[in-house]
Amino acid sequence: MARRLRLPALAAALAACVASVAGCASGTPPATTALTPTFTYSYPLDVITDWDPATSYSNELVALQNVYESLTRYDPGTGTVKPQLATSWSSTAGGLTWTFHLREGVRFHDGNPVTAQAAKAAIARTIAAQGGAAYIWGAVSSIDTPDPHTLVFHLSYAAPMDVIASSDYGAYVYDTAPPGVKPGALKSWLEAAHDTGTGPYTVADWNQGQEAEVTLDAFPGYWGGWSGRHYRQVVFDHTPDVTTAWQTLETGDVDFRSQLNPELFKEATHFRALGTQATASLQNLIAFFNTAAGPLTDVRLRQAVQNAVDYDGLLAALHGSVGPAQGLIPSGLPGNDPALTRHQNLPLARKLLAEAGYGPGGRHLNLSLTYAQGDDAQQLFVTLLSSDLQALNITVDARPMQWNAQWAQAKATDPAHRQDILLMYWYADYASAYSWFVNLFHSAQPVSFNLSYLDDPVVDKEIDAIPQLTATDPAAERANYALLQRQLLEQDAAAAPLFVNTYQRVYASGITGYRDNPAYPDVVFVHDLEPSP
Amino acid sequence: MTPPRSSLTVTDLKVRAGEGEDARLLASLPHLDVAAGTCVAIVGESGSGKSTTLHAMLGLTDGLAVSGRIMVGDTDVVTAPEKALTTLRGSRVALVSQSPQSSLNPTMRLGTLMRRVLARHGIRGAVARQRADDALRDVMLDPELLRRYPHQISGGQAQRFAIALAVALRADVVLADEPTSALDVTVQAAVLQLLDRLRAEHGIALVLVSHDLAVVSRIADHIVVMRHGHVVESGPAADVLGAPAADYTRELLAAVPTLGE
Amino acid sequence: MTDVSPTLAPPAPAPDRSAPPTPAARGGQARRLLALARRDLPATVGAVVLLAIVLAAVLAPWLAPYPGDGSHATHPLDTLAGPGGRHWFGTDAVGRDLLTRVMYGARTSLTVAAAVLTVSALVGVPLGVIAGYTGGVVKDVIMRITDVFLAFPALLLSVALATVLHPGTGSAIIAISVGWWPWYARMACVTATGIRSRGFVDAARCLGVSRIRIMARHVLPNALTPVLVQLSLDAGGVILTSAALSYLGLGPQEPTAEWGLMVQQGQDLFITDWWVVAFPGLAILLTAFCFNVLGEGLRSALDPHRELTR
Amino acid sequence: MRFLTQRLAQSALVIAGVVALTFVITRLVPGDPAVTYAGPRATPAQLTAVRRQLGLGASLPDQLWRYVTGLLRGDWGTSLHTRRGVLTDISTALPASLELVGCAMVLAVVVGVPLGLLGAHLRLGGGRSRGLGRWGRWGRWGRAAGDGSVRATSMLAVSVPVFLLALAVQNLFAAQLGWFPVAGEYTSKLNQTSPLEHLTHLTVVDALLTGNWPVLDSALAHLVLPALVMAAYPVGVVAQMSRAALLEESAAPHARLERAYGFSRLQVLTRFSLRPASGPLLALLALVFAFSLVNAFLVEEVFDWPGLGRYASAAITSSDAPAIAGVTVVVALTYVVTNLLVDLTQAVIDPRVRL
Repeated sequence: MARRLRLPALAAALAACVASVAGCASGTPPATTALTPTFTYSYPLDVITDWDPATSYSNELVALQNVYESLTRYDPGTGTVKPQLATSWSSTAGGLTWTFHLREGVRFHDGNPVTAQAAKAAIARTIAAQGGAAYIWGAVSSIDTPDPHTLVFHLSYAAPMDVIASSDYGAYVYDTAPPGVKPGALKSWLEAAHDTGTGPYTVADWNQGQEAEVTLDAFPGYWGGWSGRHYRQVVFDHTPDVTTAWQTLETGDVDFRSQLNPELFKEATHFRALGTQATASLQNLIAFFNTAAGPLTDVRLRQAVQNAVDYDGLLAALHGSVGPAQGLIPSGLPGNDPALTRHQNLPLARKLLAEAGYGPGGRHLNLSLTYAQGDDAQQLFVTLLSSDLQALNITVDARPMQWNAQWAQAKATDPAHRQDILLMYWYADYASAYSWFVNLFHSAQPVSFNLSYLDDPVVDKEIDAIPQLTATDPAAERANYALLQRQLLEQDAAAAPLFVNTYQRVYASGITGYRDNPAYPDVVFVHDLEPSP
Repeated sequence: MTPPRSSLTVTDLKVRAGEGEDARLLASLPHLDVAAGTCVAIVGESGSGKSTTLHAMLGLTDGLAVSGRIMVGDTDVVTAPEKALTTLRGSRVALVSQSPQSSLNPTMRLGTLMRRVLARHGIRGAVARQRADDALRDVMLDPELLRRYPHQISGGQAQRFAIALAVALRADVVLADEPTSALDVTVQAAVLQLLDRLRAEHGIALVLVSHDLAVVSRIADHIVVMRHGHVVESGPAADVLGAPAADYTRELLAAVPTLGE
Repeated sequence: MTDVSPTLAPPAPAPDRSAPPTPAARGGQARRLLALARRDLPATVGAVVLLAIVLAAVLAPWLAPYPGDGSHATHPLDTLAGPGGRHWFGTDAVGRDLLTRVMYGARTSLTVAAAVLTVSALVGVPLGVIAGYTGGVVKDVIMRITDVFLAFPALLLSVALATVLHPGTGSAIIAISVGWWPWYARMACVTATGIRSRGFVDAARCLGVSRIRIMARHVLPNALTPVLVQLSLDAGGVILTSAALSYLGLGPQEPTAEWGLMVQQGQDLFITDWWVVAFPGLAILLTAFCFNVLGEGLRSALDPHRELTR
Repeated sequence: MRFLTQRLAQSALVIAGVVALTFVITRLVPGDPAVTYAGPRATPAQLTAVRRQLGLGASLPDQLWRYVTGLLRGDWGTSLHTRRGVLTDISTALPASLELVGCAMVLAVVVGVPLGLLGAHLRLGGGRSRGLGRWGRWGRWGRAAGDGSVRATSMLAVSVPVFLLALAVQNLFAAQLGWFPVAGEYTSKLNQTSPLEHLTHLTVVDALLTGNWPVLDSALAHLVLPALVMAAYPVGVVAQMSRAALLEESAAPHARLERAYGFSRLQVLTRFSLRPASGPLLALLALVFAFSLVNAFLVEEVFDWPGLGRYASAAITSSDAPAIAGVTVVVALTYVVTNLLVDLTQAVIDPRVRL
């Protein structure tokens, strides 16, 4: 039975065709090497939830990071940021002024040149949209463009702009005025699967709800060039089923899979045709307790649940696909504190429950919990938690939901309709722990990601102080993180960090040049890859 | 002078259900000879074994053990292979059954049935059409009837049609299983008359099975009375009807209300 | 007609052939049952296996090797152990003994099946009897309502309803029953319509017995025989439907042991740890198969007319 | 003709009931549809606008009226999770499901009926020589075993949970042996080399019509496993049912007459009994057709088949009331219409049934 139809001749012809188009369009010498046709990325979720680079704040990053670029990019190897659209930068006045020099000769996919004005317009639009990760620009008070290739940020408080500009979300530099698009119509134009980025690939096709959801084509005029071996096209397959993902990897229909399950990952390490890479992520799973309504408004109950969680059992059961949560901040980021690693303490949990009138012999407690449908690790945690809590006379009423529904319920206008416990992964937008605090625990109206519904002015004040400290006083910053984590996790017991994901990537072993960059979760920078000839 | 040709001869027929020790005798018929152009009637109440006997003559006794000999011409129905029997059925021995309408396939036009039956015995095309027309005329049915479905005709018409099938196939032996019991009294007479006439005209050996001596008395030359699987009395119709030897026959005769009225 | 889909399509009702049961007739049925046990080997084997399953379910707390695993216990340090001496069926992703889980799963499935059939019969049969016996407008209204329900395949209506209800054992029972009762209503209606014209009902009516009394004392018992046969045939179908519902995540939730749920949770591990899916899956298959075989046997035993089609 | 009008009126009544029942069910869906629809970043003003757009503020009878008139106008509401018109979604998803169900139904007839025929034939003692000859006893055992295995197989086919069969078949024939693709409708990469033009949204048909051989090849390979799994239940039911119907038919008086006119047992079964038996069979097929559409919910989930079932399960997990209602109405409508068609076809098959 012929499953895959390889048509080398046709593919080569097409590649040559693209190469010649590339040559004409950009005016640069045509790429000399034939591009390998397609890199297929198998992703378990819907890829696109938002096409607008200003507000995008979800799965689509795996595609958009190949379409859009920011001023800088974070390099996990050195822990520093590297040039991308900016070639160099400097800061003066104690981190209050930042000057970026833009790469010259770069064009947006729509043909417009990348100038300081254009970059300013993009950042201004992102800030104005107030969605997604716009908060990263919070320190910016004004932007100057002294010449077409110089961008100057004036900040209201000191902040690490070079790191911020490498953010996985909200930092894209894009054209806000593509030709032929009316000024007010940009968003709807983008939502129709258009893009105005500078990256190596440009959006070619989007089939929402289909297996092959997104197709990106090589942008011939990419400033990084196409010499050497590269992929001509990137396809994002939406493949929720792990078995399917596994077989498509085996047969070579798919070149990369972001996550299988621990058992299959182990299996993949024995396969010659497959390469594997396990990398500690900057992403952790957090259980948020409803501090504003329902039974968990009683802090003793929250602490009891925290102590009832079998953290070590969870790690064991997940067979190497996760590492321990050391407080809110994953290892690898400043502020991470191994001393904050939690262990199960059932006697304490029982004591706390007894004080509150619950627990064995006391009143029965019912807790509602929502988690992500189809996430095996979350499901496993829920089972273990239910098991441990049942022994404490607490019934967990767990409901797997798709994220939109889960979030909608979490933000229900009537607090009584919200859940008691919510599971959510979080990761940094740029290489700093700030994101965990400002997004998850700073009070916000209406509710956004502050899903503990904490409203503590003291906590808010401490969080607001972080950016300034980051830029001026790293030691004080770390002290502040330690203080905040003790407050949030121990005094307030607003949440329980459960584990840090280990990214277990599986890909065709013919590919060279792949290195997982945990600062950009699940992203494969396809232009960096070298397909096997 | 040769004796009249025997169309059907039965010798030592025994039909049993089950095997070995448990075997139960359903019907036994020591001897029966049906000559061409004569009518033999087998009479008995239900369960007497008369229908079983009839089916044995067709070789249609599924799952029953049959012994003895049933000669139709040179063929012994008891031992003949199934293939020979399927040829014999219809072309030499034809059945006219009890409930005329339900015996005709409800989803088939009469013409289709006639055509298929004839084709089964190798009669096709113009010959088949001719045969069908003649047979229908013989039983006094309008050929237009061939376009109808069984539920669109009367019981009498259905029975005439069943007889027409036998005629069209030129069967030597016609086995009529209670051919009139499901019909109105007026129609009964007509159908019996028809059978009687065809017997005479075509030299058919007619075996008539009935529970009703009144029916039988009209056309039978020879009568066999059966009860509980055994022959109680057997003899020429006049003898059996006029001077019954067995008590059971007398009971049957007494139960015929129409006699003498 | 026989054997319309025991799974999703309860068969169209059989035309009524039952005489009013006399004690002698009941004795006859019992005798027939006994005779069946000798003659119908498959049905007998089915019954014996079912009995074993029921016993395993009822006695699970005593028979299961790790009774705690049937409800809330977990063993995160002993996950995904293959079938072997300590765990005959292996362990699942949180270290629970699968043999225990499968035994407890039998409790869930059998409970759901029994509850669904009871509820459906309790709702459907009286409605059907009233419709069939009363006739006229009442019959039209009731039967048109059942028609509407019957226009949804049973699983579809259950799925739509289970989505609305909070998932759990109770809502699974309700969701399936809603799609199931109309079959019994229709069947009882046909039977009751037939009985209505019988002599003994006329006699009772002439004696001045009230309608309700006639329905309760004469019509209902007679409508029950075909319904009882149908119930035994449908049990397998309900088991499959509830397993499907659970597989879609709309049935009982963790930590309840439910076969469909176990299959759903284990499916991603099928390649590497087959036992997680195989044993609960085979449990569904075996139970449904036995119910179907037994139901077939009962039908032919209690309904001699169907003798031939066996 | 009176029968036809009556039957049409009855169907219309049932459809009205179906719509009303669906409306009632979907009004009970938990969660605030406006919040789900408006998305996470909606402002209160946007929420109010969405509420108005979705008609959530209106009174219940008013909502029912909007719903019914909407259905008639082809406005089936907007799916909360795909944000497209429900009717649009269904019109692309339904063909994919029909492809599976269609194959299953064809197999049900092509395999199920002959199986039932074989069972009935063996049960009737077909093919044996008369009497208890030398091989008679063994022949009888052989026939009993043959009929028994037909019955056991069909019983097994209706007893196996379809999702288990799907998983087992997928793991054995796709994941382990690699004979077939694991999932999907066709290899998505082919869209680059030979994009498929959608005419009917039935992939195989479209590929055939447009002469797109690579896609056709891929689509057929992808179709085999899910179609076989989908067919198990229909084949089993049809085999059981046709066996029973044929046995019943062969006990009818006409069967004896046909044998008496020289037709063999098998000829009687195939040439005479099959047609009268096909009335109940056809009614059964209508029933099975609708159930297969629902079985597709489970099979499509396993095989990641972009049909109605996968659409429905996505709708279920995101509490997408309009989508759930749309799927429910479509399946129920399909069922009602199929039944109507079956009734009409029966009139053709069985002359006793008159319109």
